[in-house]
Amino acid sequence: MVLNSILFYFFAALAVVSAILMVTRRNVVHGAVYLITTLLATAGVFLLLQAEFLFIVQVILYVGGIMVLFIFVIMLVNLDVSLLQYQFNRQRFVAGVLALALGAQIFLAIKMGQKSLFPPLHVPDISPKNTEAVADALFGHFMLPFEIASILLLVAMIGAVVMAKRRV
Amino acid sequence: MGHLFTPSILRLVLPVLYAVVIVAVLPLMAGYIVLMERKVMADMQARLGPMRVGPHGLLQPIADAVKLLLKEDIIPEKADRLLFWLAPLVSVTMALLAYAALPIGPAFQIADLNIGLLFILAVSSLGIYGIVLGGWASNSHYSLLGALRSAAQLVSYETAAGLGLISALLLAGSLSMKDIVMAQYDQGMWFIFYVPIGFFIYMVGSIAETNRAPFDLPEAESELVAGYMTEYSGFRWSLYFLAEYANMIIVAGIATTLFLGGWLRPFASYHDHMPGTSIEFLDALPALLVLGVALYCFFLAPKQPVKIQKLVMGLVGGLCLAIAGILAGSLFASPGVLQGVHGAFWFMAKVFGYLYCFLWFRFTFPRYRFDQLMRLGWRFLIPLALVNLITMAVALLMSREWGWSLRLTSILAVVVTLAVAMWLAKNDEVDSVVPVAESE
Amino acid sequence: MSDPRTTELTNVSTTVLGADEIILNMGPQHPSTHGVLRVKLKLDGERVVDSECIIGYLHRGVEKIAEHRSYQQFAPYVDRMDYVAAVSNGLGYCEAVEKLLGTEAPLRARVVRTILTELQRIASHLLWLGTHALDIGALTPVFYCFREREEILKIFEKYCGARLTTHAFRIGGLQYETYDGFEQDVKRFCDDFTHRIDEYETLLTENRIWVGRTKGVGILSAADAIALGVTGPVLRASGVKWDLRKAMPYAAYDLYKFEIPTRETGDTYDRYVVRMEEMRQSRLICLQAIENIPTGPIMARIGKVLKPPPGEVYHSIEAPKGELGYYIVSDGTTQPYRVRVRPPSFINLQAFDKMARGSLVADVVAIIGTIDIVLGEVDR
Amino acid sequence: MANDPSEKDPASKPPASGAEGKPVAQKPAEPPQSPVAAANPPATPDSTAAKPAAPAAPAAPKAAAPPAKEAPPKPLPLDNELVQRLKGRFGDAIREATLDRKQAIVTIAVDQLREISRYCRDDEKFDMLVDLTAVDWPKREKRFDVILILYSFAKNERVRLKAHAGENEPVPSVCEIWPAANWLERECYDMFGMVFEGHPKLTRILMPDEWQGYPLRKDYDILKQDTDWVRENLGIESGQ
Repeated sequence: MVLNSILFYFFAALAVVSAILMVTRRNVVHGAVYLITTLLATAGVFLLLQAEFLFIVQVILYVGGIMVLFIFVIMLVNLDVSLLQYQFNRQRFVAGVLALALGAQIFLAIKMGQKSLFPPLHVPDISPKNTEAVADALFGHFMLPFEIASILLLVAMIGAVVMAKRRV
Repeated sequence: MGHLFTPSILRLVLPVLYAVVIVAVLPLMAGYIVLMERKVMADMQARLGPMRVGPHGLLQPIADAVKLLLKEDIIPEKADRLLFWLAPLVSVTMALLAYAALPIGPAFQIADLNIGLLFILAVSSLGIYGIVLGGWASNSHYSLLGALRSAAQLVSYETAAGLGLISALLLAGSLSMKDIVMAQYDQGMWFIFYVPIGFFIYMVGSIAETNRAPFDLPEAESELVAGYMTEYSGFRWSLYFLAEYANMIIVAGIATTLFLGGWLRPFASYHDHMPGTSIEFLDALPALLVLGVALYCFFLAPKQPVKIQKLVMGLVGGLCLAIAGILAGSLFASPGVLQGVHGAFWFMAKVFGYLYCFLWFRFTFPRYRFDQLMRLGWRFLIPLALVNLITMAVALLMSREWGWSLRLTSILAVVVTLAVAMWLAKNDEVDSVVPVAESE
Repeated sequence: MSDPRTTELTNVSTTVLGADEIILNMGPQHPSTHGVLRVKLKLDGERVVDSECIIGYLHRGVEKIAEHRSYQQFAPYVDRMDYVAAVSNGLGYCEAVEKLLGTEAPLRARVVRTILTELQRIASHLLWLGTHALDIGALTPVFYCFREREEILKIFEKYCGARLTTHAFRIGGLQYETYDGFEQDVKRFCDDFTHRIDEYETLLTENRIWVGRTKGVGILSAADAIALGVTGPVLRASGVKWDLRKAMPYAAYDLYKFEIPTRETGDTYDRYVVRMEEMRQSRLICLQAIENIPTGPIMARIGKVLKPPPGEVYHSIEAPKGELGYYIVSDGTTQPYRVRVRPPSFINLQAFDKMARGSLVADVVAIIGTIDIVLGEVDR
Repeated sequence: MANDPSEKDPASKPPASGAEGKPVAQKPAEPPQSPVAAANPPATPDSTAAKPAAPAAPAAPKAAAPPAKEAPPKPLPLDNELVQRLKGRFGDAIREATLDRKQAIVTIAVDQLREISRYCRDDEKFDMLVDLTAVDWPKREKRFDVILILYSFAKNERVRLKAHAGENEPVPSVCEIWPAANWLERECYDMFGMVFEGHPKLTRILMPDEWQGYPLRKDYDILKQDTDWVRENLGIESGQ
């Protein structure tokens, strides 16, 4: 169990640090690389919770799929031009208010979930066959939302194709 | 001593041992695959291939390795140092990581993950970053073009290869690699016979995924010089090289496990289905084969021109003899050891058979143009894979519900898929001929 | 001559995703430009918007040297222009000077010249096929082609001592009599050559990827070809049935029967088919010729010092690359006043821009290969 | 022609004509086949390709004409229908028409070059520009000859248009008529310095762009040129 907590703290720290690094980098591609490390770190946390299917989906979907397209676009559109433009930052007041609201929400969440902050040492052992469990839920109990979601995705894809088609 | 190998310790130590073996053996194996490639290429082109370093060029990989290590490692001046250093590392680590779930023998598997296959696919899809970041970091038009092309190619062919795999998964019912092989053992038939089109689609997809043969656009020598690898040299370049060959072995491993029955001997479960008849003599085949190779080496040894080459050839003969001894010896040992040792042999034989097809395609087919490659991927392979998936599922259902034998229904499925394939190829033919003149 | 397709492409204002057009520089040191040719391509993404060939890297001033050499002394220089088809260069020059002198080589010399020139055509087409297939990615044909070409070079070596820049002919006929066994060698080569060509055809002609990579690539219509002065297999593949060996027979071509292969669409695949068929026809000519090589002298009686009367002549032959012409002006001295070489590769290369426009980067390599240029002849 | 070894004295050592190495298959007794008028192929026996009937001795042993002393006659005036049509159309722009070694040469005025070319291509069906080059006659006051060799697919015949142009006299470009002329004219400019007005991009094609002088002119001194270029570009004294 000691190994579990050590790993957890490692992944959590990794995620936070690379998230900060991502935001502060001047070079866009470096930012993208740090975003990837953040996503991998969260995948690690899923694994610690024995949810290996989620771990795999996170890795394949986010890191293997979406981030590749991110980097693809970054490369195609050379962004050095946009970096040189003057970055203004006049909405200080609006930013302040937003930060306050977000802070309050987090504080409330911590306050309410007081008990759950220090979990019992022993993590309940989810059934080993994680994938089957997810599959049963997805295609059994949540059949309808699954279909709706897939239709939504289909519509989005067709929309993208139509928009791109006109141009080529 | 007994307490030392308690199951929990064993469960920890053994995988680490396997991991060390694989990581150590892999560069050597990659080197010898390069030698095999050059020898097969030479054979197909009416010439001899490397003959100078060692008998019949057998020590060539060592020479290559030393050369690569000694070569100067140049970093372009305006290159992005961090990414330039990181990219080959990402490629190699992802390639090596995928070996975790590969079942070389019944026991020889680092970790029998519950989601084995998915893990390998996920990790090998991360290999794209090595290529894409490498292309970007070298800060030159050529590598940028090469990197973009390979990213697009990998993404599109992963879907095709993945769908090809799923049709085999339908039969296996589980994602764990060991269970897949066991499923083929229980059903007494390799999945390649049930779903041959799935195998074909996966083979084409895997060739494209490892940037090889007709799909080697990214480092198409003639147009883009060497694609994303242009600016790399010395050890860094050899990391990419190692990653490419490691990927090839993984892809061959997946194909063997899913379609060619992993470590199973041909007709492995013969006696279960046809009790009484026993064809155990097949077990002796590996030993005889390796013995033959050993004898051939001894036969060649005296004919070598240089004395040192005679020695090395004799050594190689001895090595083969030893392996033949182990294979023969394990015949009489307990079934577990028999399956372990022979399993590894059969797995390796099938992997190298699959790789031979890679090399064979490389030297007969010219290279696809990039848009043809994309069209083949999106317009032909992926629809065909989907259709194959559906027909296979229907066949499976028919055999389960109406009790027809799976062999019959799968043949039906194959016929339907072939018909669709013909139709797809025909109308694909029409508009692919004149891409340029559309605007006329 | 504004071609609708090009104007529509060039005024493409906004390019894809705003990425600006890349100027890609191929050569002069590039594996697939068949020598020191530099091509500047303006790319919009993968598509070629504009191309410009920069040549002159191999310019040795052959025409200037000609004005300071006697007629016989200039003959070896001619081999160095199209070094892949040196024998047919020599034939063109010797026949041009013979025409200038008003004499003609004896029949035996003309027949042997025809045999050697046709063998050289096969060798030149073999080298073209090997490198062209290699550019498109087929790694194997190049080794088969060079194995056959080796046989032909052996015949040249036995006949005149040299393999590449042979200087096989002399003005007025031949320097050397054919060596014993010349007919047997040529016969043996021709006999097993059909089997070899079938080997290449099985490897490439029906190969779906090869057809995909060559069909519809680098299209040149018949009208464009004639307007651009393109000659040789490139012209015949565009549908113009014209071959100097038939239109204006020289050497001993009028004695033999052979076909002129032509195709219609004038794309890379058609040029491949035309050249493969031409190799078969050349083999037929060689077979007919060696059956009966007439006896007789091999050198016309023209004396050692050649002083052609003042005047000028233009004589051209069908070299493997196209019409190779020599325009020689004589001022009565032993040295030509002006020798102008009409280089087929130079003029065929001019058609590259029309073929490459609108195609993809990967096709540029195939188009350079299909025009079959040799930079020695382009730059002279 | 500065200091090249003068070629006046015929090289002495070439071996006697006729192969002395390998004896000719058999010494033909009858006199060698005398040269027949060059252009049209000699009336060899139109032996079918496969097997000429008689052993291919020359058809009829010609009279033993002396070796080619009486070379083809001086260029004689040519007056076929093509020349008449040209004269009818362009009058005195057609300076003269001659036949030299069986090849038609029409000398024309340089300023009418484009019109005559267009006429030749459209009406006379000379649809291919085989070659466009120039010859330098420094002694003449109009020193350059612009040579256009045209070929007609329909009539399978060639004609050679020749125009005399002075040193800095612009020559009308025929690029619009035959696109083939584009590079050919650039080469003429590069080698002779002749300016073709109306040419889309008249720049040097073979020589480096910053090269001084025009190599193929007769008065072009290669040695001085070489040292200047080497000193400027490579910064070393040429060892010439």
